[in-house]
Amino acid sequence: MSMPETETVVRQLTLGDAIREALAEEMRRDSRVLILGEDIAEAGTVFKVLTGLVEEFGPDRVLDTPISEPGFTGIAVGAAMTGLRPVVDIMFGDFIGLTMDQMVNQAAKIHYMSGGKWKVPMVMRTTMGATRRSAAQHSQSLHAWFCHVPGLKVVLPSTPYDAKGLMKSAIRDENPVAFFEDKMMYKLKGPVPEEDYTIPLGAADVKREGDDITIVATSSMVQVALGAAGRLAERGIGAEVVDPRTLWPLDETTILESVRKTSRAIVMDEGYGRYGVMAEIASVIAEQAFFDLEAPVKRIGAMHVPIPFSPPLEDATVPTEETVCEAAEAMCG
Amino acid sequence: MSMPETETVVRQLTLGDAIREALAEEMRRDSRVLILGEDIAEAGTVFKVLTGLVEEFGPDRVLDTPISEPGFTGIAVGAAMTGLRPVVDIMFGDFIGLTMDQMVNQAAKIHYMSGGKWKVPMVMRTTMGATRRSAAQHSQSLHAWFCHVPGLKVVLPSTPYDAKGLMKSAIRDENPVAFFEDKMMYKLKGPVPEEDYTIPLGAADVKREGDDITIVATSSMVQVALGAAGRLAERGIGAEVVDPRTLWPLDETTILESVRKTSRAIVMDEGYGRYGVMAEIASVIAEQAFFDLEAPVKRIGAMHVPIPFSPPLEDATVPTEETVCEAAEAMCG
Amino acid sequence: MTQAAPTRTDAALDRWLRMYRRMLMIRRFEEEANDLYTRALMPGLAHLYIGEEAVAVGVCEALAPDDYITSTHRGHGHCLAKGAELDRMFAELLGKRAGYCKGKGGSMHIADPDTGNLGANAIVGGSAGIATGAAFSALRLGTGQVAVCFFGDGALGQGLVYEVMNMAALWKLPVVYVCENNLYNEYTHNSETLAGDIMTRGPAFGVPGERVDGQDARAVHSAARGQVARARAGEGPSFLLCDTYRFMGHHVGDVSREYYRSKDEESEWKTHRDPIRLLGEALIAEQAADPAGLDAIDAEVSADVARAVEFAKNAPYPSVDEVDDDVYA
Amino acid sequence: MTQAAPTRTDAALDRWLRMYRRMLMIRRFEEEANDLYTRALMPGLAHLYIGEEAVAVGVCEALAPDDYITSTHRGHGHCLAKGAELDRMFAELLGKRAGYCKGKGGSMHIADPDTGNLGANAIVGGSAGIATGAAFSALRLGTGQVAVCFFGDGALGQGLVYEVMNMAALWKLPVVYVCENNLYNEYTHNSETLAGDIMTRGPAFGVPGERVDGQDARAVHSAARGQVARARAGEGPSFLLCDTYRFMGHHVGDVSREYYRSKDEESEWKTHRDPIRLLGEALIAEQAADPAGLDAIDAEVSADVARAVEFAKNAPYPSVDEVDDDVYA
Ligand SMILES: Cc1ncc(C[n+]2csc(CCOP(=O)(O)OP(=O)(O)O)c2C)c(N)n1
Ligand SMILES: Cc1ncc(C[n+]2csc(CCOP(=O)(O)OP(=O)(O)O)c2C)c(N)n1
Ligand SMILES: [Mg+2]
Ligand SMILES: [Mg+2]
Repeated sequence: MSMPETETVVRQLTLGDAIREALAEEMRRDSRVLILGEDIAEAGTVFKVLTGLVEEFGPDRVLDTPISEPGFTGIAVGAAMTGLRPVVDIMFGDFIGLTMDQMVNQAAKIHYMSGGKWKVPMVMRTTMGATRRSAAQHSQSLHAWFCHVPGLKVVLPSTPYDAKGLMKSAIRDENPVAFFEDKMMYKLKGPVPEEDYTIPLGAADVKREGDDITIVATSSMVQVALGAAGRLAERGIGAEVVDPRTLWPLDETTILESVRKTSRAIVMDEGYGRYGVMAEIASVIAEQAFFDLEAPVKRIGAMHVPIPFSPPLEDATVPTEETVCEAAEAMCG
Repeated sequence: MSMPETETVVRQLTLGDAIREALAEEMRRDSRVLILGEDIAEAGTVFKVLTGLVEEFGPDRVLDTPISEPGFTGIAVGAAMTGLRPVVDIMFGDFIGLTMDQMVNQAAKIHYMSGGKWKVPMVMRTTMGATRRSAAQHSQSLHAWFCHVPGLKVVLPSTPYDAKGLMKSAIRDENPVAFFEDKMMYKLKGPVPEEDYTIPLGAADVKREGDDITIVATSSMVQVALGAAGRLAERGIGAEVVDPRTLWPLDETTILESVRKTSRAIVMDEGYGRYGVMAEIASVIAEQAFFDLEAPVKRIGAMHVPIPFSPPLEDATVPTEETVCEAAEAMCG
Repeated sequence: MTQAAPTRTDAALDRWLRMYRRMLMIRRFEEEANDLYTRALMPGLAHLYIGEEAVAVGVCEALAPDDYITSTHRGHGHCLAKGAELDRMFAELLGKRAGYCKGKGGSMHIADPDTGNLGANAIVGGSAGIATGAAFSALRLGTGQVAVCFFGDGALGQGLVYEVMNMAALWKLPVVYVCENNLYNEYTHNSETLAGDIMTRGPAFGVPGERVDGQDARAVHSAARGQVARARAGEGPSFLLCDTYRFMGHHVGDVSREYYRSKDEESEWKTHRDPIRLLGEALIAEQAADPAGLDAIDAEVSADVARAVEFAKNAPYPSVDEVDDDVYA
Repeated sequence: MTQAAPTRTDAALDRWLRMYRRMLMIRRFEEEANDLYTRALMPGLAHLYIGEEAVAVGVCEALAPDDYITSTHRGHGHCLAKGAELDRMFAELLGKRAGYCKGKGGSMHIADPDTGNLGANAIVGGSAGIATGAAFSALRLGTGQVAVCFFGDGALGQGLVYEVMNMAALWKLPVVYVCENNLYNEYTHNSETLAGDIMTRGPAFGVPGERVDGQDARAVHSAARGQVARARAGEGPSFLLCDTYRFMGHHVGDVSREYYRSKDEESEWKTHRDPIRLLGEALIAEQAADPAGLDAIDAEVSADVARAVEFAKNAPYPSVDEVDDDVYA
């Protein structure tokens, strides 16, 4: 666990508040940092994550935009090249489709295409995660698309502590970084130190130790994995939960070390089940820890269907602690 | 091989001509089929794949559009819902980023979101493939993005014969289908029967049989795999080349049967190396044929870098027969 | 209202009363939806159309049953104006199997081929291509249908809208772009999001425009009629800007609104610019209706709404095995 | 030319000759590029700027060295007009290590911070956001810089362009959108792709526009100067439509063009509307230059181009290990 053990009384903050704090601290530290997005100023975003920022930093640094995701993403690319460090807020991760050209053909490639001459230090913050009864166009977890693109970095925090430290690193990074926040976790509380700290992009975190099986999980699936690990412990199975925290760069070393120790692995992610993030992580494990594995790597993700509105249907599409426990027991049995 | 053996003298057509023939035949068969795209009418596309179609079918069925990929993709979605069967031509696959919202949030989900009431029978034809010295924004193979999205089908032909049969199936399908054509293969020749035939979406094809190792390869990588298989045969290694032909639906059965027989697998695809198509196929194999595998599944794809312009650099990014042979020998050794 | 009262014929009278009834049906439907949310009986959120009823009803009254519409996240009014049934609407809002989309779509995705409804859409501006494509089909197939694309002032921020207008003009497609200008994009006033004169945006892409008081159902209707007739006659697309206002929050959960708009502004619109009251009062003033008659309509509509809500509450959820049906046709 | 001759001062004279020289440099550069292609010495393709030189040169002459530009697939002219060196340009076209992008970008991606060149761009319309963002930085950081976005008439099809114009107007950004209207999008005449009056498109988004003869370098320059001054003064964005023509194919390989435009049309432009010849003749007529002086410029420029091409041919390719450098900063 990377939370400092020495800290005796640490504040509890929600994940949403931790993100706001990281942004506010970075905006105080560096006047080049600013935020662009829809309904982010007085409204503080629809999730209220940015409440108060416009009051502190003014409308020149917390800008309400028109509903023009391709346009203001493009503006951020240009601003990042020319001396600012923009953070772009895309309200729902489902809307990143509108920004793919600007993110992939421009932001991701400009450094390379210019032979290293221009840089694009920007952050795209957006959301992911289902079960909010928001239906097929407001519930997706589409981060796999960005992971596939060289030139981008991709961050998925799973705790308030990580969220603050990773957001600071993302803002200070010289590259375009996509930062995915699970909207169902905004109210999740956890310890967050007041001081300035960063978590490097590319360092996984072992969220729980265990000897029998490794569960590599991202974002809110970390919470599901931890819940499952607790239940598995009662049944005598030691599950180690590894959170990559950044999907690119990917900390293969930590993942592989864990799997080499446990010899079994489950990979969890809330993206669509097929051709997603889980496939890459499972492949890395199956390629590089092949001779250590006792059982095939198991993938547990969202069902490969558009996300339905009706509550019983939607609930059926996301992994639960029970699904994970069953799979782990079968693999360890 | 699914090419009918009985056919004695079969015409040789290029892959580009096979696609044009499929489109022309379908347009004759069904007056609802039409094509929209940039420079497709008199110019017949920049690759000359559609030459002659506007002369036969007129400008009402072969429409030159403004440079508005999001817009005309959206128009195709609406047209498909209301009685037409549009084919959309996206000149370079690199531009699909502009269409992701319309393809993913609209085309792919409308059938599901409407509880099965509306259908979107459209085809998006686009290109893929590097080594044309077209640099980072005109060389990508981005089909993995569409593969990740439930509601879409994804087709990658590797021969003229397959191209014709698959295109016809794509047009007749009731769902949105993305059809990726490797621009370096347009001039590739092969036998193509004159008659009307279709190849079902979801049926892989064993392009060459072998007992020692399976190479699952897509699009132009099939040609590389076949070349490598020829060389490997000389070195006493029997490589079986499996072409999934459609990445969704994915014919897991044929792939797994082959791997269970050979017990070794290489997966090849021209997309970026990480978080791509290869990861999914490798995961399917590693999950379902785990106990049959003698060695970890090996992925051989494009380097995970933006595609450079300079010829020696660009050439270094794509897999070659030699790379495949070396990997196969190491695995079988 | 400075506008002269429309000419009264029997057909016109029927139409006005039909419009009045339909607007009231939308109002009562939305009030009920709000109530379901408040009592935690509705999953998720909903964006209510209260205050804007004259737009959907005025426009749809100009359409034939098989004409097409596309709708938005604020779609209940469009769906009902185009002929949707109350019971299946409520059932969809509650995620029930009997809903228009078998519960899979919910409030933001109601769609219905039988009434020409190509679907509500939760992507702002996302349906502009679909409506334009439907008009493209109508023209190519020679069916004589017209497509109406409803969207908010916020959707004017999406470049897609201009791309498809340009093609609609080039290809003379029978589509009418109806912009519901309710002054806000969620919690942001559109003075912060719109530059230039928006009435020139259509013409800049070859689409002639007209602006109308969106609280006057008959004015909306007559403008829409002209544009629909133009489209049907093969003269191409048009743009209709309707000035209107949503009386409630952006969605049912948006109850404290003072930080983005004043109570005075709200009460000004609610008191003086309620489209249902305006039509009712005008009809009474013109002696085209009497208060008792209008009350009777309200009683009928309210009873229909109450019955429909009961139906939906009692209807079963889809079975969990249906979750992966309908992914592919 | 009906336009009155510009007023002649010493500074103006210097400027006209500098512009003449720069246009000729672009012309000779492009001729050489075509030759390299024809002799199979250049990898890939290139989109030549021949015929359009007055636009890039007229506009860039109105810019300070640290002002920004974004360019297009047809970018050589913009890069050179903004101050790029011939040798590193050719080296980039040949994929050599000494090129502006170490050979990684090629013809369509030349970029150079030292001359404020944010990059050529192979996505039509794709740079509109970047230019607008650079203007945003300039305003926020108070640097006084201006950004110019060059794009073709084809880019008017991309919705992104209108999205960013709207924001540029709302936020009064110092950006000038320069549209090079050469009548064609690749092989399609823009009468097939543009509806409405394109001069109203800027204003519809709050961006005032001006139209100018793109073959008259001095006219382009004076229009650009006004718009750049306006931007620098904090008065916001503008749109400049330059009517021009590409004399060659869409790219170097587009040699049989009769199916989309007539030889007559081409020869009309080449004969009567060549921007270099027009400026040269005007300078001579105004006795601001003499034929021998202009010939001397040509000789110098041609020698520079020849030297630069030699440099590039002899320069080494990057080493293969560099392929994965520069992916991340
Ligand atoms: C592409 C996209 N961006 C953002 C949103 C989030 N969003 C939902 S409604 C809305 C405001 C829409 O304003 P307007 O179009 O005026 O419609 P109104 O709600 O006023 O009816 C926004 C920003 C979205 N659904 N889609
Ligand atoms: C988004 C996108 N769509 C299509 C293309 C292919 N393409 C390259 S140049 C071009 C025509 C551009 O026309 P215009 O903007 O007028 O520039 P011109 O070539 O006339 O200078 C097209 C369609 C592209 N590069 N990017
Ligand atoms: Mg609005
Ligand atoms: Mg042009």
